[in-house]
Amino acid sequence: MSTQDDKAKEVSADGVAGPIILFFILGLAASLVFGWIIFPKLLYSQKKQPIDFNHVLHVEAVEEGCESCHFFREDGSFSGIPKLEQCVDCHEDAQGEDPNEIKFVEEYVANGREVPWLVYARQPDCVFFSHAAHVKKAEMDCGTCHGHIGESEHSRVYEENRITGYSRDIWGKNISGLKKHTWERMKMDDCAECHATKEIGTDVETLPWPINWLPRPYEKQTGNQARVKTVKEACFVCHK
Amino acid sequence: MDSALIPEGVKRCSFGKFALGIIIVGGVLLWGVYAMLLVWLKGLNQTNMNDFYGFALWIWADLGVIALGGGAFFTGLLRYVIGKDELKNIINCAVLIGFICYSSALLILAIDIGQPLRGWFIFWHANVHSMLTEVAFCLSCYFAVLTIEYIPLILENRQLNKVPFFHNLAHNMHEVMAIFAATGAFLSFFHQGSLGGVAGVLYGRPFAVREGIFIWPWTFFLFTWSAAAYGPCFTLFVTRLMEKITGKKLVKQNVINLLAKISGWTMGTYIIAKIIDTWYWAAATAPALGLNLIDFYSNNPFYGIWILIAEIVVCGVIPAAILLTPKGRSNSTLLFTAVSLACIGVLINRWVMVLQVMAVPVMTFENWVMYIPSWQEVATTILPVAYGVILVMISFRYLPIFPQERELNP
Amino acid sequence: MKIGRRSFLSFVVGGAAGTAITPLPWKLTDDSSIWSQNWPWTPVPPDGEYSQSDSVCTLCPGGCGITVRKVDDRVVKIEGMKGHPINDGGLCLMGLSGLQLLYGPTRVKTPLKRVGKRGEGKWEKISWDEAISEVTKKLADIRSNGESHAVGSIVDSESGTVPNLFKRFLTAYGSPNFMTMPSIQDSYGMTLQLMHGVSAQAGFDAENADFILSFGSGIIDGWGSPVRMFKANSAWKANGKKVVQIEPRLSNTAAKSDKWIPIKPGTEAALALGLANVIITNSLDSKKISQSTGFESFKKLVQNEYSTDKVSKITGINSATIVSLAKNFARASKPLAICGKGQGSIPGNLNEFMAVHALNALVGNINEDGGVWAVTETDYIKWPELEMDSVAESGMQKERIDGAGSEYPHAKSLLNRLAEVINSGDGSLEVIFVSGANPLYSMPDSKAMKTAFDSIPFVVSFSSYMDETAGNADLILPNHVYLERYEDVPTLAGLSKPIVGLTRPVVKPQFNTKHVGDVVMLIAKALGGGMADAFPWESYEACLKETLGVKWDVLVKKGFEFNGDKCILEGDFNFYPEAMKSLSNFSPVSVEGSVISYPLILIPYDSIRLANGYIGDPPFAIKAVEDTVLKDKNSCVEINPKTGKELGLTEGRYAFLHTPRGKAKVKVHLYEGIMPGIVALPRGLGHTAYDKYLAGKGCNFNELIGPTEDPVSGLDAAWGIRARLTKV
Amino acid sequence: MFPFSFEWIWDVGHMVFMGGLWYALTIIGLGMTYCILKSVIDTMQGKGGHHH
Amino acid sequence: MKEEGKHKKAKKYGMVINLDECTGCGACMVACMAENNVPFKEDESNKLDSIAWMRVYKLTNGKSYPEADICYLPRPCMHCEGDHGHSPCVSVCPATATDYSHETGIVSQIYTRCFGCRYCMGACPYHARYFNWWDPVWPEGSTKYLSPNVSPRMRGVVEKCSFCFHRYQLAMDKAYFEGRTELEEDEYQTSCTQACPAGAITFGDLNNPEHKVHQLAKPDNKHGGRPGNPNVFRLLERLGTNPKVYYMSSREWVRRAGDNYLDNEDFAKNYRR
Repeated sequence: MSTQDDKAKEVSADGVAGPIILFFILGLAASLVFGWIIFPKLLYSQKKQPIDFNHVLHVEAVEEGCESCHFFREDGSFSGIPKLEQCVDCHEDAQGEDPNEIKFVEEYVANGREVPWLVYARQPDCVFFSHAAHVKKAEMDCGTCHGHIGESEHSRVYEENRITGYSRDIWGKNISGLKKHTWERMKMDDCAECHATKEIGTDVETLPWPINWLPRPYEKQTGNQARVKTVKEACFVCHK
Repeated sequence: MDSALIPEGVKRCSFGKFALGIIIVGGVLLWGVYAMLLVWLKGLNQTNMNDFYGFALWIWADLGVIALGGGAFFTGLLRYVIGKDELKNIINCAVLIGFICYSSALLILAIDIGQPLRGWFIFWHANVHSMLTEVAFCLSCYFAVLTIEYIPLILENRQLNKVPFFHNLAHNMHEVMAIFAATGAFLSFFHQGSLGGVAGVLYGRPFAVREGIFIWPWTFFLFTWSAAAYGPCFTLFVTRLMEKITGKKLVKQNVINLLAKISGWTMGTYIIAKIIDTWYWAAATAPALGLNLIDFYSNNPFYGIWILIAEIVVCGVIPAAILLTPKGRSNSTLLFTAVSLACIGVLINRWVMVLQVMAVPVMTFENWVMYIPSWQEVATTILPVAYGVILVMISFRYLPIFPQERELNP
Repeated sequence: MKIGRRSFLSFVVGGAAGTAITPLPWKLTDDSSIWSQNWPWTPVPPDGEYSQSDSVCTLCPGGCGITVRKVDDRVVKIEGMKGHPINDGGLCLMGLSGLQLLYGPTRVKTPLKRVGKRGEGKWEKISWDEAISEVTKKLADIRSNGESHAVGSIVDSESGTVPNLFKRFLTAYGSPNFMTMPSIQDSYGMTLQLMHGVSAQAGFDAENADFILSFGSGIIDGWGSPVRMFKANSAWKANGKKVVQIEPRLSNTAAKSDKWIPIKPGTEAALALGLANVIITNSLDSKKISQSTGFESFKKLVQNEYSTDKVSKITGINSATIVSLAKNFARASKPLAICGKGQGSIPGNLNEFMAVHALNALVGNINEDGGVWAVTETDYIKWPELEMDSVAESGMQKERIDGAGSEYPHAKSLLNRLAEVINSGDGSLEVIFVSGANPLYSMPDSKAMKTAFDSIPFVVSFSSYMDETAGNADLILPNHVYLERYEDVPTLAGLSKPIVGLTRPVVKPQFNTKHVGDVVMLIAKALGGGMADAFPWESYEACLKETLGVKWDVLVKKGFEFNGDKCILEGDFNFYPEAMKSLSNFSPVSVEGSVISYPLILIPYDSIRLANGYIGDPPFAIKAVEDTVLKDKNSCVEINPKTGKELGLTEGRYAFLHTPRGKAKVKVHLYEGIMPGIVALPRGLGHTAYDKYLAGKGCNFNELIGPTEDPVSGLDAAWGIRARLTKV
Repeated sequence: MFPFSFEWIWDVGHMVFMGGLWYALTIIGLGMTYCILKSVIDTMQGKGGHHH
Repeated sequence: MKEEGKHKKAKKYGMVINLDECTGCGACMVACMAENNVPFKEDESNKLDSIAWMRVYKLTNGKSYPEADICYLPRPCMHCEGDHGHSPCVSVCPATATDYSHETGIVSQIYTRCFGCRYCMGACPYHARYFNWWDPVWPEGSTKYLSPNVSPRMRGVVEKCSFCFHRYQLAMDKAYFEGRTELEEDEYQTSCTQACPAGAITFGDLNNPEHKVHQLAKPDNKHGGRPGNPNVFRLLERLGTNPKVYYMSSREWVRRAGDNYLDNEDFAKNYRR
């Protein structure tokens, strides 16, 4: 056996190195193409919204910006995507010739059927998210998490992860999981970016810690809801 | 038929006999695998565990095999770090047993969790305050070390060793084995201890809680010490058993004597510590919580005071006494009795530290709850035993486990 | 060849290296990790807009106000209505699990016609039109044969619009056989009839009483309006009021009382009369009572027949206890005595009710704070006078099949007699309607009731659920459940302040069901003629609106109408001759069975965690039942450890429980809180119908006991039966 | 598990236990890498193939 | 960042259950099941595998007829703080699936993080933790009443009472919407508290002297929160779990049943250590 191996080694040293490197590169290239281009296409299914919605048009027509349609109810809960009931205020009859408008009025308004909108920002069931805490208390902009959706003229394609069933917006458009803006990803780490690091309105008492250059080990909570930074003990803040 | 694979200069039974043995034990193994699949597919409702018995047979089996497999780390420590060179003649056997025990433990853990696919959370989202995290860390790392210790042994197979790379690898691994062994001993110290800590930190369970040192309860040290004491006994037990089955002397008496003596000393000191711990618990810890010692051993059909006596006296003091006397060590029957009793003793200890902890009522208006494992639990617990037997059979047949075998059986 | 193999290997190595620097492995790991945390088969309840709606619970006669919590059009929770005069936010476990009845698997989803044998469970789904014409045809035939009185109905109570629609229907049709489910209300009603000469129900100002003497009433086991009684009980505790409980078993009520006095079962009336004797003898009675008619003969009766020693012998309570109890009771400033065992589903011995009522009268607490008041019958049902045709008139002339009004002149309905009358051939029915009741389960000797039903050719059930009676019907015309319909809920259960509630459709009907009121009217209209004229309303809702008149708006707005005024018990209390005659003939009700073959006595006990009427326990409620009540598929019987020792039965052993009426396999639970020689079995188990969460669990007490007719009222007075326990 | 996870805290517990874990993993990883590399080199130098 | 003096005290939500008033009716159990999407199965008579976040125990005084007495004791999760700052279950969870919030004093349980090792169940002396031995199955149509505020659990994870934490979240939402950051006492009440027909359960912030729970229990925070009211006790006080559920009873045998005592021990003297 060893003798055969020796022979093979000699052969490879002579003239087979070329093909080996070639095949190595071929394999490398193929996997790169598959991993970066084909895989994302296979991973996500593409779904169209039932109605192509023009945010620009609506934002112009309403007075209070996002909150005109995406408002808080009196119990502090957030309405999310409007119900038919709110749309009907203006869209009892078709306004204009747009086929989407006609489809909306004929299929949904006329039958009193809710539009099965696909929610780009839908979080899994284990997540508790309070719009009130973020928008009312912390006075954050919708765009911080939702981006420039209010400036869109058409509904984007909704991409659903075939394994998890999540919207692609959760992982982010960038398949490598990198993001440039706060609204490009909505995973736990992204929430944690504020909750674990930003000491906005902190209400904690840092325990004595002798070594100043080392990060502080543990912060004792003394206050209440006022702060953003959540330490290890705060799972229930975002989970249910 | 497979003679080319059998180490040079030793005799082995016919292949047919060997294959028959494998098939029989393999049948048992398959039964266990079937039960394991049932548990994985249908969930833990296949067991007789319940909300009172969150830990039961499997965790006992886990603790048990790890204690018995403790021979590997302690013998390794003695051989590579302390430098008891004679032990090289039994270290392979200890490593093999250790490998079997630890791989079994990991397998049982993987069956025992409710969501096996999330098992890796114990690393990824580790809570460093949990004894179980410590267990998982050390257990998996030490298993890696044992694998590293076992690999050269495999590579020493007659055919494999012919491959230059394998030969070199085996050689090079032997060269640095002391570092691995030291790491292993370090890891083992912690995980044997943390397994003890698993019960010891349960301050809500008066049967388990034992006052501690720093962050570790007494059980931490007791478990490490007992594994060091009883683990080698299991190595001796298996060796003796193999000698009986094969009808050959495999290890020289001086090696066995040495290991038995060391084991006797560790066991003797351990049992003293254990008695002190039990006494303190019975006299101080439990009464402070409003409980008498006898409360833990009465009003139920199984857990009587006999179990405490069996663990400490019959399977602790007696084997320690035998192993500590030269006469006892040299008498093969007495020695075998002692190591057998010791193995039973450590298994009883692990049993009570898992199951009796769960059985004892803590709230005054609750009752003792007894538990009988389901067949699926039993089968999955026997599964590693069958797997171990098979691995021992194969290893003994094809690998030079006992370096002295050729010399002792010319 | 060699090059190929090596090239392939290098291709694979290149691929592996490349893959490692693509997102593929990392993203897949992450996604599968997420997948393993949110399994697709675990339901995800959709979120939406939260809203609330007030209504009334009808699962028992308690009449609690409820607030349902909704998410969009789903009801996700039922809670007690805050500020409701009965329950003020609290709610019992049945009320809380009501959604399991609304959405649960036990609903009858569409009209069903039997196709297999009775009770076989083979049904054909039919349309409402078919269903109604089926009934109409049958009824028209019977009526044209002049047999109109052979149609009967069984409903849950006699108050409210729905029972009255049934009554009106039968009257217009020509049948007097309007029957209701029995309860202690019947006995209380008759007591007031005989002692006050009025038709009324007893109401108790329990909250304000300061000494409550309960003759086995399950104050916190579901007696009266349960949540109201819980609240009263808490108020007593908080204000140091005294409760004395008299019964052979340490029930929850007994355990929570200040004093539990075990008594030989069935001798409660004797004790009440004995207490009366002590009170009168010690001149602790109110002055007013001595002026009442017949007081002297009552005095003579109790002094001659109910001396303390004699009562002590009868009841098994020592004399000193009796004397001190009587004195403490009479000396309390607001004493109140109540009776009706357990939850009050068995009317009981009339003398016991009269004796207890006499105790109240003796201490002068009638129409006083903390005393006995009245509950007036609902006054809002003022429908136009019926014009009966000749068939109706001749049908109404006929005697009722159960003998109420004839054999037993004071009784309004004696459903307990129905089975015997039919089974002995003394009477028969052609058609029976059952609405809001489950007599095949909840009537004593339910097996006999089933035999009787088997001989009725046409059984129509209006049940919303597949209960035992529905399961044995020929036709099921499913009603909406209370969360899907409007209906008035007058609450009578012992409340001194009258209250009317309104259930409302908090959700759209989930299935193809119809309001029973609408169905009754549709049948009447289809029958035509005078029948149609008797129901001039367009629909049940129209009828209800018109009936309630001005009340409607209040009810829709608030969910209940309540003015807080107590209702005066009219008619002065007197020991009228008829009552005295009955009392002087009193002897403890003996139970069925011989002492020799049945050395023990079996009594039932009620638990608030077990529904034993029309509604069966929903899954949450049955889950809350203790394992000393129901274990695996067996009911547990409670026996004293002494009895257990005598019989060689230990905790958890299986045993056979024999009574003259039946046999059941039970589990033994040794309980120090029960009198030796007594066996106690929970009521509410042993269903054979409903869903898998309830059916087949435990045994039905009603299969082990038979009714005992009270000699005066004709109502069922059976409080137990003789029994034997044998090892399995 | 890693210091860059937001769940990570620089406290004694993490330093002791995670330190222990990473220490062990490093030893095992480096040790095995060393053995394998050395064996590859040894093999390429022609060692190990002489004893038969 | 540290604005001393402006700090409000952290909340410590807890419960006082009046055992004199508790009737053992089980409404709290069902109110909890209905609120928290607790699953049920065909046979629930084996209480060793029957999930009941709130369980009502029946206590007996051990005496013979007719001196026998019973008392019911509802047992939610005790949300132990622990004398040494760690509750028995939190510190043992290997995957940080349960934690103790110093903000509210509530012990959480994150079902998607839990992988079902059941160590926490072994650690809890109150048996307040339950394992999902089966996948939850709701009968057809019955998923309609599931609440969106609590996520249904899957097989193989541990669950327990959360003091209806989602109600706190919803109340906070409302408060934020109205521009507040503090809750009124009645804004956050657990489902069992609300449902109890006898009004035996009181819930609120033990740190807030204005709350009824504080007034009833009079907790002494300097000594592990032990009750100042002589009729109030906690379960297994001696273990040092520092639970936040207090019980109130006028009967000594009931108070004594709350913990283990040696036969010769002077209960009156020792019951609060």
